[in-house]
Formats: sequence, structure tokens, C-alpha cells
Amino acid sequence: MTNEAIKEFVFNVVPSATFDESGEFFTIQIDATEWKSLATLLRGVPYNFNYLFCVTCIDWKTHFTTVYHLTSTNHRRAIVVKAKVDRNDPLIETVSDIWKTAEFHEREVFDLFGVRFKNHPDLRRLILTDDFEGYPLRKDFEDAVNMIKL
Amino acid sequence: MYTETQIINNSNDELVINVGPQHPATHGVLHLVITLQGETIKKVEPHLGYIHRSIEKMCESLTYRQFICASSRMDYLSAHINNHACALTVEKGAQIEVPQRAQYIRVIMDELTRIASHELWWGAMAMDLGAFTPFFYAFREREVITEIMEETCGARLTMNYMVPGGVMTDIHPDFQKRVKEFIQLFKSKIDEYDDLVTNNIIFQNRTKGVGHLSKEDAISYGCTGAVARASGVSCDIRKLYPYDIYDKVTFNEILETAGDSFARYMIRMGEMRESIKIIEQLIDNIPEGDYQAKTKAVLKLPKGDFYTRVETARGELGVYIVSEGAATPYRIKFRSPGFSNLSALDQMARGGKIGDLMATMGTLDLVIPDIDR
Amino acid sequence: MFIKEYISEIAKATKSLWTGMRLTGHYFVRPKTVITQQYPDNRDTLKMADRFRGEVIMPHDADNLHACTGCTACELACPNATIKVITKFELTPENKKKKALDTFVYHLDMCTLCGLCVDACPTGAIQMGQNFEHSVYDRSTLTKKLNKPGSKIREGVE
Amino acid sequence: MYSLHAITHSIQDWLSARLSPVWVLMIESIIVIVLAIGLFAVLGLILVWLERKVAAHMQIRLGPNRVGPAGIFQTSADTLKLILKEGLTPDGADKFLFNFAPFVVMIVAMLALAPIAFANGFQIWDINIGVLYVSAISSLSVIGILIAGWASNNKYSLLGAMRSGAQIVSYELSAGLSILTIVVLTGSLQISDIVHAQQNGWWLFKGHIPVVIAFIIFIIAATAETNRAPFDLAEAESELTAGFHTEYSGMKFALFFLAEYINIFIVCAIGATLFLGGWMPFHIGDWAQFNHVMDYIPSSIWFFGKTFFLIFLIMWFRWTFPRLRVDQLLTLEWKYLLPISLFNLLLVTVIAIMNWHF
Repeated sequence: MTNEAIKEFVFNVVPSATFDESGEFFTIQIDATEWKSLATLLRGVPYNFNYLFCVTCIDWKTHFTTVYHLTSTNHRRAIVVKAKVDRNDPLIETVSDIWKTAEFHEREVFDLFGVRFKNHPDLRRLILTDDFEGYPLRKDFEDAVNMIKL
Repeated sequence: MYTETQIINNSNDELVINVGPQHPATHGVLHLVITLQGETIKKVEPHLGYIHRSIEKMCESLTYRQFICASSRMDYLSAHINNHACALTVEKGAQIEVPQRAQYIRVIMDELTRIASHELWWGAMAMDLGAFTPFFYAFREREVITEIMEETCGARLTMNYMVPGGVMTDIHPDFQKRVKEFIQLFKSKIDEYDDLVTNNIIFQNRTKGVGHLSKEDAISYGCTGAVARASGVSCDIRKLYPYDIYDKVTFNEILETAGDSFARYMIRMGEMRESIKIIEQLIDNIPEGDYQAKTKAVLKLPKGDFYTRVETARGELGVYIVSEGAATPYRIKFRSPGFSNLSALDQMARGGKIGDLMATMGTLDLVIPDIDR
Repeated sequence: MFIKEYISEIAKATKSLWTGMRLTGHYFVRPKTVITQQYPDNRDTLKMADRFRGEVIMPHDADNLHACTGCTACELACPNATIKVITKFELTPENKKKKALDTFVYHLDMCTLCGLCVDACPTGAIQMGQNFEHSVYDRSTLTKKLNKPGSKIREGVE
Repeated sequence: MYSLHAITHSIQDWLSARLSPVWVLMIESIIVIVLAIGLFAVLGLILVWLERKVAAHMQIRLGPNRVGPAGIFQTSADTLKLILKEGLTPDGADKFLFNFAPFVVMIVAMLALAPIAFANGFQIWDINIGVLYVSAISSLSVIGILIAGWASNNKYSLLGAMRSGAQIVSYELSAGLSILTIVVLTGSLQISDIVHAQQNGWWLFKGHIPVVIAFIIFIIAATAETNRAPFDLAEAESELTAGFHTEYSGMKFALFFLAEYINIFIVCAIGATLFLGGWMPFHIGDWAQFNHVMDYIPSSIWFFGKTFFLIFLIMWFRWTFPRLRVDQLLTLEWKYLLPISLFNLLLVTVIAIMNWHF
């Protein structure tokens, strides 16, 4: 499987996807709304990306990107999917039904960034207390009590 | 969270117990809410965050040299390997060539750390199952490693020995001699471990067939390290994506197929022996040369994102740095092995007894600061 | 057959238990294997490794001279603002203004003993000391001034 | 053989010559109570210290070594600390039962001490159903544990108490059956008879392999009945924090702790009496010279030596083995120990009837 093949495969599903081959992993950039359908296809044949090893989010101040690192235990090839999420209404569909590990990782992202995952079975704060206000890993988060400005 | 009325109104004889945050078996501040029916576990729900320090946020304000020492505080039992992962990521981004000598030292240190970590796990796991004595035997050998570390790195637990471009100081003149002595000592002692715990009939009955995790689940839950390898998933990063000089040494990736606690136990015992093998191959062949590459005073990573995977004692640690070209990272994500392994605990413990939960948790080798970060 | 299996099972189990008991018994009757170090008693013989990182110290020689130029490299290298270098301007014999160290403030209570400051120091003015007994009754005593009163920079250190 | 009969009888005679029988009984009871409590305190302290030392040396440590020579007064210091501590009662607990439970456990342990022969002629109460009495009394201690677990209003305590209930009820059986083998061989339930029956050799050596098997089963069952590792499920530290005594503190906790060690002493004393001849010195058949030499060692030393040997054995188990799981514990009893001890009892009965033993 080459990058070209994946490109074509993704292009058929998500025409608006852009690709980035400069980094270590082959990166697919899509919009949040298209993520779920792409994820289902990537998990299925022929690529069988069955192992989601990292889920995270980056706050770009104008928008979020949720970053999914995928690999497959069959052909050992990692790809990255970056989904652009609206910052004012951060909403993306969950993939916890496809990869169970996403359940915890998405809860963490929800906890620290406030990205809501649609259809997540148990979307609650994972690390912070239930009554915590704000999302600490956002760039505009200010915690007057605990953060020490140097 | 459960309110009191919820517990009382529970009609189907279920008992909700809080295991932790202070509990002898959770080794730290993990909080599990377990639902019991009699002694049988119906559900395990982890509550995290008691030791969350937001290292990721902290690192956003630290330079690329400084953030390495913060990573020691995640999985403090394999602090060296965490440091190694961070250093590798920075080197990848800044395109620093690491001298051969430094690579050898790093790998030897990694493997020593792995043995030390597994020793502690072995003792603590036996303690979870009610045997107290192994803990002290494990610490006796672990002490030798920490003393070697102390001599060379200057610290015993959070060494901060790796710097971008190599290691901070050269190895101590006695280093090779002491490591060889340790290898000799350890080889005789590991058989004692088998006598005391592995072959013990009570221990085997407690762990065999307990906390079963199928191969599919292990992959789906993103389990790594001994947990995944016990289910037959080949996932040793040292083998699959070798870093530093792991491609030059020969060692076996220990694999089991049973997927139960005993398989996880055997994997870790085997890994200790493999680590000894790796050290034996390297210890006499450390090449002469620089221990540190010349680097710029202010390290800056080019714009882009960098991801490194290394194999810690607990599994795969991923360090993901997003750089905007500044001297500090824009965003750092640590993909910690314990976090994913813990998420499979519910699946593994369900249907077992309380004692099984402890056995399963023991073989998961959870380090809570690693989960919470 | 069932009886045979039953009995061999018991025999195997008993043997495995006995192996374990023999090991603990082995150590029980050999007091020399005890590894306990009786800490406050062995203080005189206790020697820490040369590189052991116990605290940051600034060595002064017999003439009360140190090697710190006040360049603040350590302050910049420190991950958690443990070090604060306060500098002043001194007049050199040629009547030029020269930056020099006034006070080297070291917050031991914040220090993670990572050793980055020592690594960063260009003149080797600070080192890691071997003392590890830092417990005090008053936390404020952990904020230390490392340069001794009246100390000066050694000649020739730039 | 040196006997303590002379001392006890002279006290009896001296008192009855001066006082009415009722007063004699009263005064003798007081003496016995004082002695028993004294023995309790001393035994508790020594056993705890011993356990810590045994554990330490097995774990290549030194153990207590600061208070007194070799740390012998460490346990006294700990007890003093526990006495001075506040005894908390949880808010939702059943106050009366919560405070009552430690005493139940303690009193049961004290009662079981009555028929034990500490030395030749030194026995509180030589009841004719001595063995039956001890096994009946010692099974009562589970009631104290159940009360403690239930009254604490703590889920850990409740689970621990329930485990303890299941455990002690099961292991009573095989303990009883292995005691029965000796009763069958001796033909008496009286402790003094059992001891005297071992005049020409201890049952462990006289009774062939079946008695050895009974002895092993008895030791296992005794370990389980006293809630000691590897059968310490009732307090299973890593599972239930402290099991039934999670909520206890201060002196009430100390009573549980003490009772545990007294119970160990009692079961080991019973084991020593039944299988190792109690205070009876080591005799070989009719070899008079050898037996005579052995008689020079006081009988109390024989008794305590044997008992402490068994106690050491139980401690050795504790510091070597992992804990069993609750279902495995019951499997061990019902699938292994019980059938074996039933079959064993049958064998012993045959031996006794045919008079095959030495």
C-alpha cells in the first residue's frame, strides 16, 4: 500500500480531504463532519487500521484539530488523521464504537479541551472534578489560583 | 459518582464499593468504583485525576531541554525511558545526530530501568496477592540498579540523564564493572523468584485464567506492552520500530497467547531475562567517543509535528510535539501506556472475584502518575 | 486414573509450596543476608556517590572566591524557577562597568535536582552537593543564599 | 518426672484448711484469672514480637531493634500507644455491638485456654470432654467477627466478616475430623488422658502415616481457623483493606489483634497436645535410660517448645505464600481436605481397632 493508494481511497470518500506527506507519518486533513464515515472505512478492508494509538487535540486559537494516530497490526503502517473542529461549537462524532480505546481518550480530550463527542456512551469529566469550570489545555485558559506566571 | 440513595435503592443486591483513592492494592491514588454482586464483580469504573498535574500544559512553557525532566514525573519507574522518548523527539525535530557512545549508554540505561521497574512490579504484584516477602527480595536487587544509576546519573529514581543530543555526563569509570556484577547476581536471583512465586501452586491458581483479555480486545483497547503481548499481539516498539541501537542487538519479543494474568506475569519475567541479554551484548562494546553531540544553546524545533514511540516498562509511550518554530513546544501530548491499559480493566475484571481484580490490576502494572500525567 | 491424578496434583502442589518455604527458610537461618542499613547509626560510614545530586552548592576556595560571573545561564536553564541570580555592576580597575554577582538565591524547596543548572554553567561555579538531609522546621530556611558574604569572583574567570 | 501437682495441691490444701469451700473456689478462680490474663498479655506481646522478628529475618530485614534489646519491648510500646489512642466508633455503626464484638472475640479466646495442660499437673480445668470443649468454644469466635463486620456499617468489614464466616464454618470440619483421629486412637476426650497415652511416644510417631496426614490437615485447618495467611481472607489487606476490623482503632483494635495471636497459641497448643504429646517429653518406647534423660527437661519447656515450633510453622506459611481466593479456599476444604480427612479417619479407626499402632 502506498500513499497514493490511500490518497485515492480517501479521496473517493471525502473529496475535500487534503494530504500532507512532509512529516513522519502520512497525514490526512479533513473536516469534523466527515470523520466518522472515514473512520469506519479505514477500520474496514482493505487497510484494516485496527489500532488507534493516540487521540489528542490541538488548540489553534481559531479552531481545534483532533488528531488521530492510526496503525494496523497487519501491515504496520501508521497514518494520522487530523479533523478540524469548530472552536465555538466543538462537536465531532465519537469513534469509541470502532476503537474502544477512544472511549477513554475522548473523555480526556473532552475534559481538557471541551470537545464534545457525539454519541459517546459516557461523556463525563475523566480527570478533573465534575464541577470544574473551563478547559485547562485551551490556550486561553486562565487559572488564577493554581497557575504560576513566571 | 453514586449518591447514597442510589446505592440504597439498588434493588438487585448490588454492592457499590470504592476501591481507593487510598487502598493498599491501588499503589497510588487510583479510584475504582466497583459494583459487586456477592463477591462477583459486575462493573469496574476508574475515576482518575487525583494526581493530575497537567504536565502537558506545564511543558508548553518549558524549553526543549527543560521539559525532559518533567517527563520523569509521569511514569517514575521508567523515568529513563520517558526521558529517552522526549530526547528522541527533540533530536528528530532538531535533526541532531547522536554519537554512538551515547546511544549505547542510553540503551543500557533503558534496559536497567526496565529491570528495575519489573522488579518493583514483581514485588508489588506478589504483595497484591498477599505474599509480602517477594517485595523485599525484589528490592534487594533493585537497590543494586539504583546504586549504579546513582553513581552514574546522580539520582536514583528521576535521573534526568538524557539530554537532547546524548547523555548529560559520561558513564562512571566503575559503571561497566558494576553492571557486570549485577548481571551475575541477577541471574542467580531470578531463579529464586521462580521458586518463590512463579511455581507456587497458590500463585498459579490465583492468576491462571484470571483477567482474560482477547487479542481483538487488546488491539481495540489500544493495550501495549506486556498486557497486549500476553494476548498475542506483537507490539514491542524495540522490535517493530527500532530506535537508537535496538536494531543491532538480538533479543526475543516474548509472546504469550493465553491473555490471562499469568501470561502477563510470564511476559514480564521473560522480559527481565531478555533485558539482561541486551545488556550483556552491549556492556563490553561501548564505543569510545563523545557522549553528547554539540547542540545549539537554544534549541528550536522547526514548524511541524513530531511523534516518537518508545517501549517503556509498561508499554508504548508516545511523545507528540507540535511545534510552531519557537523555543517552547506549542503542544505536547504524552500517550502513556498505563492510560490505555487501564481502560481495558473493566473488560478484564468483569465476572471475576474481588481477589481477581487485585491479581489483574497487579499484572497491569499501573503507575498512577503515568495515567493521570 | 482419577485417583492417580488427584494424588499427583496434591504431590505437585505440596512440592511447589515446600520449594517456596525452603527459600524463605534459607534466608531465615542466615542472618548475614540481612540488608538493612540502620540509617542514622551509619552516618559516619555513609558515603554518597560523587555525582549524587543532593542540593546546589557554590564552592568557595580558601580566599573566599567563587567562579560565578552572574551570567544567569543557570537561571534560564532551570525548569521551575529555583534559582534567582541578582547581579550588580562593579567597577573594574580600568574604570569600566562590569556585571558581577550580587546574590545567588536558591530555593531548595522548589528544586527538582535535575542538574540542568550545573550542566548549563559555563564557568563551573555551581555544583551538586552530596548532602541529602534537608528537613527543616521552617520552610523559609530552605531559601538559601549560595555566595558567601564578602566573597568575590576569582581572578581570570570570564 | 517432675510434677507441678505438689504446688497446686499444697495451695489447695492450705486454702481449704482455713476457708470454707466457696471461698476457696473464689480465691482459686481469682488466682486463675490473674494468671490467665497475665499469660495473655505476655503471650500476646511475645508472639507479636516473634512474628515481626520471624517476618523480618525471612525478608532479609532486621525487624524491631530499637526499644530494648533486640526490640523486645517494641510491642509493649505499641500496646501503650494503642491504649492511649482514641477508640473511634463510626457514625452509622451499631454502637453496642460494635463495642461488644472485640470482647466476644477476646472472651472466646480466653475460654478456650481452660483445658490446656501447660505442664505436668498444671491445668486450669481438666474437663472430661476437653477436646470437644476446645473445638466447640473456638468456633464461637466467628460470631465475634461477624458481629464486628456487621456492626461497623462498612462494606469492607461486611465482606470480610462474611468471608470469615464461610471459612471458619468449613474448616471446623476438617479440624474436627483430624482431632477425632487422635480421640479414636486414645479413646478419650480428656486432655490429660491424651497426654498420658503418649507416654511411650508421641502420636505423630506412633500412629503411622494416617496421623501424619491428620497432623498436616490440622495445621492447615488451624491456619485457616485463625484467619492467618494464606487464608487471611477475612482481613485480606490488599483486597478489603483490613476486612472485619477496618473501622476499629485504639484498644478495640488491640483486642482483635491480641485475640488473633492468642488463638494461634491455642490452636498450636492443641496441636502440640494431640500430636506431639503436650508436656510429655520425647520418649521412645520402653527405652528407660533415654526416657529418663528426657524427663530432666521440665515439662513446661517441652510444652512451650512444641507449641512455639508449631507457631513458627504457621508464621513461616504466612511469610511465604500468597493468599488464596475465596472460592479456592472453599475448594481446598471441600474437595481436598474433607475427603482426605474422612478417608484418613477411616484408616485410623481400622488401626485403632486392630491395635496396629505402637
